[in-house]
Formats: sequence, structure tokens, C-alpha cells
Amino acid sequence: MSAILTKNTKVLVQGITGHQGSFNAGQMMEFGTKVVGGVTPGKSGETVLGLPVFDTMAEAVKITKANTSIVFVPAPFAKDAVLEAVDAGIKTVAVITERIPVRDSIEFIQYAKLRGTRIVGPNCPGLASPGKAKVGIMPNSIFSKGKIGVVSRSGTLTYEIVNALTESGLGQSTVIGIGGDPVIGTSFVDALRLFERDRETESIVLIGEIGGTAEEEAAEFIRKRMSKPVFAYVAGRMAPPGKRMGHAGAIIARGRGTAQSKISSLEAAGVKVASVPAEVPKIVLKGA
Amino acid sequence: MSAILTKNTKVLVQGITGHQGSFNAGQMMEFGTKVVGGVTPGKSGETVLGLPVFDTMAEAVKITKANTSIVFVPAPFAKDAVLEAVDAGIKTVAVITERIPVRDSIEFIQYAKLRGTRIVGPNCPGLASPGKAKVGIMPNSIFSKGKIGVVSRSGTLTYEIVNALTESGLGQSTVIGIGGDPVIGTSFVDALRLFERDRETESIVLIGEIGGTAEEEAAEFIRKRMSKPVFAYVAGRMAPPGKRMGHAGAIIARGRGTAQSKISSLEAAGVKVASVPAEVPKIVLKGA
Amino acid sequence: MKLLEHRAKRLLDSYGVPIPEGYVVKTPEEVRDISYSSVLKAQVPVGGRRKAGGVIFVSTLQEARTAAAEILKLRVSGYSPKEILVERKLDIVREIYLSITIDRSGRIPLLMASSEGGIEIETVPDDKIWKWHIHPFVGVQTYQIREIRSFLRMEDPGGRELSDILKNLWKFFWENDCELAEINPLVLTKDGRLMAGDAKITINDDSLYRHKDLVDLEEELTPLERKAKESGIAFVQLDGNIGVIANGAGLTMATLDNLDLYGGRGGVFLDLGGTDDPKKAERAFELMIEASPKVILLNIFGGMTKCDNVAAGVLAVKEKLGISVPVVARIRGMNEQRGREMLSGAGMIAVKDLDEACRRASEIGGS
Amino acid sequence: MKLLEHRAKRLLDSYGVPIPEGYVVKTPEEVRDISYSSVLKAQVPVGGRRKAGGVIFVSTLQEARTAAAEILKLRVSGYSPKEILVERKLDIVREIYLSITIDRSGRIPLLMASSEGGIEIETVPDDKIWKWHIHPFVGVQTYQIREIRSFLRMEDPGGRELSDILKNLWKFFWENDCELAEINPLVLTKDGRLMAGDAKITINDDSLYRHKDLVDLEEELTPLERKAKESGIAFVQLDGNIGVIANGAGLTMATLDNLDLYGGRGGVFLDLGGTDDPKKAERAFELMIEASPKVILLNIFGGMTKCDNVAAGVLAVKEKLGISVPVVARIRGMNEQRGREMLSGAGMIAVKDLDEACRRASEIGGS
Repeated sequence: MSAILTKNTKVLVQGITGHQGSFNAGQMMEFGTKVVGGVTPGKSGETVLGLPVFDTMAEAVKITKANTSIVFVPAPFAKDAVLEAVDAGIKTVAVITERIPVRDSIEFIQYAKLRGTRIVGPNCPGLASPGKAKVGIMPNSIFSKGKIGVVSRSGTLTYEIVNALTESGLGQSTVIGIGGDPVIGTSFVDALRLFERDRETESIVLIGEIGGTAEEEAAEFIRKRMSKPVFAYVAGRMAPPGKRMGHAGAIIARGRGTAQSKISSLEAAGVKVASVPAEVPKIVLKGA
Repeated sequence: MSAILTKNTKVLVQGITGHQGSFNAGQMMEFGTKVVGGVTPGKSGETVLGLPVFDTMAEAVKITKANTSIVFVPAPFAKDAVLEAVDAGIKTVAVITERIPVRDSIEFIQYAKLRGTRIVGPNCPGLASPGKAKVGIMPNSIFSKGKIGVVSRSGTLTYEIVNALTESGLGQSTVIGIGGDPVIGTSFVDALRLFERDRETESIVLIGEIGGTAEEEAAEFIRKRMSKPVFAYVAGRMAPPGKRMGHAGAIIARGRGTAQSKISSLEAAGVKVASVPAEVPKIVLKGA
Repeated sequence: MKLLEHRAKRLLDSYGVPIPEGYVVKTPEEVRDISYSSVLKAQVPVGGRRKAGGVIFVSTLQEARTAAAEILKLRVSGYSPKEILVERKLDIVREIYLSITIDRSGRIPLLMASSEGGIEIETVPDDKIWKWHIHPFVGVQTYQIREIRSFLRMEDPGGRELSDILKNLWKFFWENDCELAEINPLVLTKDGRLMAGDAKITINDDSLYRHKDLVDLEEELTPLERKAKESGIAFVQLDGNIGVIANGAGLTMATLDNLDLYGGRGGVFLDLGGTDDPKKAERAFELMIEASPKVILLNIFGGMTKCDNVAAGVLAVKEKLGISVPVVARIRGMNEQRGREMLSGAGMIAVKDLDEACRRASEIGGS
Repeated sequence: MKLLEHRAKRLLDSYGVPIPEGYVVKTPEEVRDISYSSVLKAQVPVGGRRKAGGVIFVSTLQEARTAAAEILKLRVSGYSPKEILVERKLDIVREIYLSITIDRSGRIPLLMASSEGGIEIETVPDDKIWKWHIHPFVGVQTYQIREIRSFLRMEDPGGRELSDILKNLWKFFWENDCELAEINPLVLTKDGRLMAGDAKITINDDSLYRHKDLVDLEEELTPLERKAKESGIAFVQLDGNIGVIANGAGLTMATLDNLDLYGGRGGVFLDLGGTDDPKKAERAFELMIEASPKVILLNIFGGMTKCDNVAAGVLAVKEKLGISVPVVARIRGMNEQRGREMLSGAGMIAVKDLDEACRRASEIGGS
């Protein structure tokens, strides 16, 4: 999707000298992404996979002309890393780090908004546009180039469904993992708006889950603003009420945010909803 | 200028029950502005010049559908008034109040930026588009409709020069008094950018004064980005160095911000600069 | 992390939010002075204690000690109260509702106020709840406080105190990484004072590393729950008989949904989080064996790890502890075929498809 | 408002920025203990005191008292020191420059740091000054501190102290409505400590109403300056002989520019600010009479007031105090013709045009 990732996307890896950072830098490069360097304070002068490591984002941006970054630094330091990226003029920051205090997320998301930087995440698998670039941790093998935009709150469930799409011959224009935290930089609605405008996207697969009201808001937006067909899967029909299902996004409380409420809202907005992941490619093929 | 004031500009007067507020509400209405009400906490239900007075901006906006406000409330309460306007969804706020602590201005300007609201001022005479609307305190008598955009850091000096333009048959598209404080919401560069885009503006008169580097930055912008002719006057050639000339904007320090530095920068950018106010219409007529 | 009422109140008090006089006891004997009408309140991190008999009003020391003994015997939504808050009974004129929470859609905090305090806020109609976003970059604004006072018809007495409470509650909320700070009711007393009658505070778990002073609440966990927590594995006890291990909350939930398609019911389930770390998978397997489900369904979609490494980990657990129940393994990712071969070689059902894995596990579970 | 060094330092100290040991004296006799090498520094709210002899190093009590007496006799850029700061002399290893100011273009505060401390920052080349905007919504960031430390090659000793000083200086700057908070030099001492060797702090005048505790510095003003200030009128003493009264800084400066066109030179000038309040104009006229210029030029461009009201005010002053010098009046706005008629009826020169008014006043002034 030209709105976020393009062939000119140049990526810096914040926390490149860590295990996750270096592994995924390599994977992103294999995907064809222009990874231009990394930042780890105090490690200036080192190289990782032949990429230069810088002490600061300001210096890294000055030298590499990067416009995008991916954050792997541990939760207690993630806010600082994101603010540094924003101040350095980075236009898109994918925050992979999980367990970031929600106050920190609120602060860097609002600051990024003020400065005109897009945040994807935190606690997300990042995003990818097959044939262009991947800024994230999703396995390369699941993707194929095509016309479907995928937006998902979930991590590995995204892999599952994107993989299923690929195996059914349904390629993707862009896949955005928006993250499962209560407060995130790019919402379903933000992503849908981008997909609606994006010429390379013909239809959209939305992967939701129980908790919060993001799917209900997406349904409202789809009803009012979307002309492209949207398909969905909402995880958690069988999840027990009131229990945490692994992360903060997945709480059912007070009858709102249930799978049923989300599925009904989406269906009322004309969205076909699959009941299990394997059904997603089937409804897309049927709908197309 | 359609970029700020239009025939659909609907104005709320914050602090309407004060002397300045009520007087200027009347003057704005005489100018042809759609003043739709006012806000003074605790005065809900009263009327001023037949206009309804509300307790809160939220209520006032809900009922009047106003998109613009003008702030007359005293300096210690001005920040609260601006934030209230921003939160109520107002798109343009002209802050007339002077002597607002600069920290307060910084805060409400940054907050307004975050929420997409334009601030003009503080410590400014507001703005006016003859034939459309006036959101300010400039005397109605000085204006005439025409093709000249005027932007000025000064208050009464603006009246002087706009009046001189009018008397020479040079009408104005929009006059913006950006205010003389160190930190302001709409800068020379912001205003020039609006004028460059505005179809109703054919040439621009910029009224600067000593202190700061806003005129130098404007010159830089004019050189790089402006296709329309710009004329200027810079007050303070004869002002003594290092003395405060009435407000914080007018300090000469360390050889920067002098009248000479500003005039040279502007002239180097192709701007004709008048040496006294009365010369402004002459250079405009000559240049046109 | 939810704070017990008495801890929540002590914290609010330190931020200038008035609370009633009171003290905490752990035994009936610790109830001392009852020189005024008092109320004894079971300290549990869940709602519903009043209905369960956990709130008792008393006038004498004898009554108080009897009440305390009764409360300590209760079980409130699965929690046994270990502490009781003994508080001076308030002379209530009005009860107000006040809370700050994080609005996911707005992405910033939300302040709510209502004149209908003292009851569950969910039962109050929307037009009786005042809502305002608080932007953390500017905090609670004077105009907002003015609006709240006007909405609550809260002029003096109490109006000025309300303004302070709003500012202090916000400061408390933000500085302490709260997800919820609720005062319900905020009581206006006969002598014109405002006091937090009850308080519910939830601290964002991800922030606890910087609030070491707040972390002392002992959660009531089963031994298995505790072990899972210590390993960073989310543990949920369901009522079915299929033990599910998956990585990621979404994938775990999708697995439960998919089991349902074939009549299968999840029992214990373990979510490794977004990781495919073989060590964590191994640990989850060990825990799952302790939980002794009828069948174990392993569903891993790998990103960073090779599937044969995950398989090797599973086989190591089998070697060490033995696995007496059938295992359906579905592993995707790098070297997945080799991984499946290793597992089926060890007698496990190893498949490629999630749907198939769920069908097979449901067949075993349902049989 | 500029703070004297010792007050600036005391404030910084209260925010955790270390300062040298020291005390303030008003007379030589108050110099007490000199148990170590000391420095006596004239306390004036302007620069250039060192060149003027206002900084003296001493080793004995006798030297110190002699130095104090000398300093109290000085005049530094028009200011007579009334206080002397007696400070322990520092063992200097390095001198660093550190400041926070408000960047008009950026519209937010700007932090500057340089290894070239101890000298005027204007003389330091740009590439030796580190600059970073501090957004007040997020404050000084850890990454910025890391960058500053690296830029200043300021590892321990001193590195951790520098981090604290940066955070504290920012907190101080923002909470106290500073326009400038400059520590120059920030001294690294032989024993590895960091200390503010000198400090310049300017508080935003418009914020002083909320910093009552800071407002006690007596400005040195002439009686006329004081009266003008009390009336909210900006007063500037120039070297010409034309007394200018105008409303608004821009218009006032334009008037001076325009006088220059005709060889006229502004003397005293009074700026009423953006107002055309007839009371303020009257008051300015009274003050101007006290200043006794050769000619008075009144230039009012009215917004809210009727010109005949302003004229009536001027005539009232003439009635009350008499006006012995010629007056050139230029009043624009509502009822301007009537206003001009009233003034010319009283023997004043009343014109419509600013240019003409300046020409007439210059003729009289220059004659």
C-alpha cells in the first residue's frame, strides 16, 4: 500500500543488536525490504548483517535517509526509542515490543500524532506489502502478492489467516498487524481508511477478537465509508467471559465487546464473517 | 481568504459580557460577520446585543454550530478558554488577550496543533476578510474589499497601513494580525503559505518589526516558495538597541533581529520594502 | 492489578482525596475502638461483596467482633477475605460517582461523573453520566471542573472540595499508571465534607516494574496457575477436556472456536504469547501434563524458531516426564515437515492444518 | 524579569542543581568567614560585571572586606551593586555551557549545550553548540540526555550528575515560567562534582502574577519611569527632543522611523499599548509634560474609542497642568474630524496624516 510502505521505504532497526532485532533485520532483508541500518546506544561503529549500527536515531537518519523504523527495544525503554524516532523525523514507526505500560503508549502515540508520525502497534507483528517491504516479524513464507488488504489485532492468528489466504491463491496488497494492546497508534478504522484509498487493494480481511469495541467501530465505519468489500473473522466465540485470554485486549466485560456483539455489528454492515480461520479464504473466494 | 474566513464563518465571543467583548461583538456584526453567540461562565441565559450567552463552549457550539471563536478573557484565564474552544471542536481561535504567560501560549498552541485547530495570536488584533467576516478588533472603517493580503505582527500599525492602502484604492482580501508575542499560533510563514494558495489574493503586504527572526524566516520562505509579489514595511529602524519597545517582540539583541537585517533579507528575496508606512501603498501601486 | 479497597483509599488519601477514618484488621480480636457507628467491609479484589454479606454495620465492640468473624468465614466470588476494613459510618447526604479510565477509542483517559452514585454505574442511563476526555498533555482543565460542578449541581459546600478531588484524582491516576480509578460513592456528608466511600483502583500490569511499592497484593492462585504465571504463560481453566497449547491470544481463541466446530471443548489452555520459543513450549507441555487433560492439542505458528527445534523440545518432555494422553500437534513455520515427522515418529498425531488438528482432537476429546 | 545571580542560584539549588557554598552581604562588615579562597561577585541584573571590576578573588578576610567596599562603589552598565555574593572558589577542571530558552521559530523551548563554557556563548561557533528542542508535553528525554553526555564527552565522573542537572534544569525552567535559564559555566571540579558557577535566569514578565514569591527585585527606575510603569505605559528615553505618545509598539516605532524622514529625533516616548483608552492617553500626556520635550507628537489610531473623547482628555490635561510646548496631534478613528477640530481650537496642530504630523513635529523639533 503506497499509503504506508513503498519501494522507497528505508528502515532502521531500533535495538538491532538484540536477538530479535538482528534476526528480524535479516528476515526483512530477505523479504526485499531496504533495511539501511540499526540503532543501539553505545554500539556505534559495529555492524549487524553488514548494516551500520548507530548510537542515535538523529545520526542514523542523517546518514541513511531512513523514513521508517521498527522498535524491538525492551518495554521500559520503548517510549524513549519511539520519541527519538519521531524527533528524528521518521514517518512510520512499527512498535513490536510488548508489555509497554499503557501510559507510555498513550504518550508516544499522542506525541507522534502531534509531529505527524504514524505509529503501528505497540505489541504488534508489524506490517508488510509483498513485493515492496516488510516492517515487522511476520514469517516471510506466509505472504504472496495480491489485492487483499489484511488488518488484524492479533499476532500469530494473522500468520494463520494470511497463510490460509496464500494457500488459496489469494495474495495480499498489505498486511497490517495493528496490535492487541488497549491503546494503539493505528486502529482498525485508520487501516480501513488507508485500504479504501489504496489503489492496490480490492478487498479487505479484518481479523478481530473479543474485548474492547474496535470491531464495532470498524463496522460503523464500514457501513458509512467503505465501498470495497470487507470480510472478517472474530476470535473468541468460545472464550469464557471475564477471563483474560493472554493479553489485555481480550477481556469480556458487561456484555459489551463479546464475539457475538462484534459479529452482529460487522454483519449488519454487510461484512461476511467466517466462523473459523480456515473459512476466511472460502468466503473471500465466494464474495469475489 | 477561504483558507480561514468564509461566508460560513460562525463566531462565538469568549468573554462576551466584558466591555471589550461586547463592543467588538457589535463591531464584528456591523462588519457583516455571523456572530452567533458568546460564552461567559455563569452568565448562561443572558443576552448581549441580542446574542445568546452560554456557560460553556461545548453547549454553545452544540447549539450555534459555531466554527470560530474570539477570546477576550483576561490573561490568567485565557489558556483555559482556548483549550475549551479547541475541545469544543472550534477550527479557528483568534486570541486577542495580551500579556498571556508565554508558557500558557506554548501549551495551547501545541494542544491546538494536536487537535487540528488554528490559533491566531495571542496578543493580536485578529483577522478580517472584507465582505466576509471579521474576527478581531481592527476598526471596520479601515477596510475595503480587494486583492491584497496583509499580514502583520503589529496592532495599531496594521490599522495605519491598511487604512493607507484603502485610501489609495488598494482593497484587501484578508488582513491577519498575527500578534507580537514571542510565541504565536500563526506565523508569517503560515500566513504567507495561506496567501500563496488563496485565489482571492494577488499580492501581499507584510508588516514586520524589529526583534526575533520571523521576518528573516519569512524572507527565506518568500525566496523559495512564493510566486505572488510581496511588499513590506519593517518598523523600528530608529528604535534604540537593547530597549523594550512596548512588548516582548521588540527587543534587539546581539545584532540579530535588527531592522537592517530584516530589510536586507526581505530585499534579497525580491521584496520591495517601504521606509515609512505612507510609502506602502506607493510601492504596491508601482509594483502592480 | 486490582488494589484492595483499603490500599486504594490509603493511596488516594496520600494524593489529597479525603477518606473516612478507619483501620484494617485480620482477626476479630484486632477490632479495637468502636466509639462511633462503624462499618466492617471484607477486603476482596472483586465486586459483589455486599450481596455476599461482606459489609456489616455495627454499633458495639461485641457486634463488631462477631461481624468480623463472620466476614472472615465468607467466600466472595471465589476469594476468601483475609482483611477487614473497619470504618466510621458516614452521615450521607448525597452519593456521587466519579471515575477515570482509559478510553480505547479515544486513546486517552476518560473522566466520568454522575449524580447517581452508590450504585453500579452500568445501571445508570447515559444521559446521567458526564464524560470528558482528559488529554494527558494538558491534564484536567478548569473549564472541565466548572462543567462537572455544574452538571452535578455541586456548589458549595463541597464544590471547592470537588475541584480539588478531581485534580488530585487525575494526578493519582496518571502518576500511578492506573487503568481505572473509581470512587463510588463519593459521599457528601452532613457536615459538608466529601469523602471516598469506596474506591476501585486497577494498576496497569505492564507498569508494575516501576511501582514496586504497590506490588504486595497476594493473588489467590492454584499451584498450576502460579507456575504458569512464573513462566510468563497465560493460563485459563475452562470446563472442557482438551488441553490447548498455542502461541498468541488470538490464535488460542481461534483454536477454541475451531474445536467447537467439531464439538470439542477446551479445558486448560496455555497461551505462550506471541513467541515460538521452544523452551517456553517445553515448559507449557510440562505444565499441561500436570493438568492431565484427556488430549493435548499443540498449535504453534512459528516465526523465529525452526519447527524441528520445537518438536525436539516436546520429545524431550516426553522423555523426561512421559506423556500418557494423546497429543495432536500442529506446527507451522520453518522446517515444519521435519518437525511433524519427528512428532509422528514418537506416536503423536502431527498435522499441517489447524482445522484438521481441531477435528482430530475433538474426536478424541469427545469419545 | 532578570534574577540576580544569588537568587537564581538559590532557586536552582532548590531544584537539585548544585551550587557552590556562599552567602550574600550588603556591607563589607558582613563578610565573615573566609576559611578558603573565595570570590566576591557584584550582584547586578546585567552582563559585563567582570570587565567592570565586579568580580574579585580573595584569600583573607582583610582582602575580602576591601574588595567588598570596592565593589559597592562600582557602577556596572548603569546599575549600582547593592549586594555581593561571597562564594567559595571552585577548583575548575572543565567549564560547560548549558541553557534552556524559548525558540520563537520552533514555538517550544530549546536546550543548548557546549563544551566551550565560561565564555559568552555568542562567540562560540555553531558546530560546538548542541541544540535540541524540548517539547513541554514530554519534557527532556533520556535519549537527549544520552546525546548531550556523548556530545560533551561527559562520562563519569560527572555524567550521572549531568543527567540529573538536565532534568532538574528543565523542571525548573518550565515550572517557573522562565524565558531563559542559563548555567555558564557549569563547572566540573577537581573532586568530580558539577556546580553552577554562574546562572542567568529571566522570568517571563507576563507570568509574574503567579510567581509572587519571585517578585522582590527592586528595579532601578527614574521617577518618571516608575510612574509610567505604574500606569501600564511603556516608557523609553531616547536622545532626541520630540516627545512621542502613540498607541502600540509598532505604531510607535513607525512614528520614530517617520520622524527620521524629516530629520526629527524622538526623545522620551510613551507607548500606550494596543489601547486607545482616553484615560491612559491623558495620563501619558501628564507624564510627557513632566518630561518637558521641545514638542509633543501625539499619534493615536483609535479602535474602541471615539476621537473626540481622546481630544477632550487632552484638553482636560491642558486645563489642569498647562502645556507650554507645541503639540502636534494626529488622531484617527471614529469622530476624528470633531476631535481634530477640538484640538486645533485649543491651539494645537491637528492633522490627519501621520507623515504630515511627523514633518510638522520635526520642523519644530529641529528648529
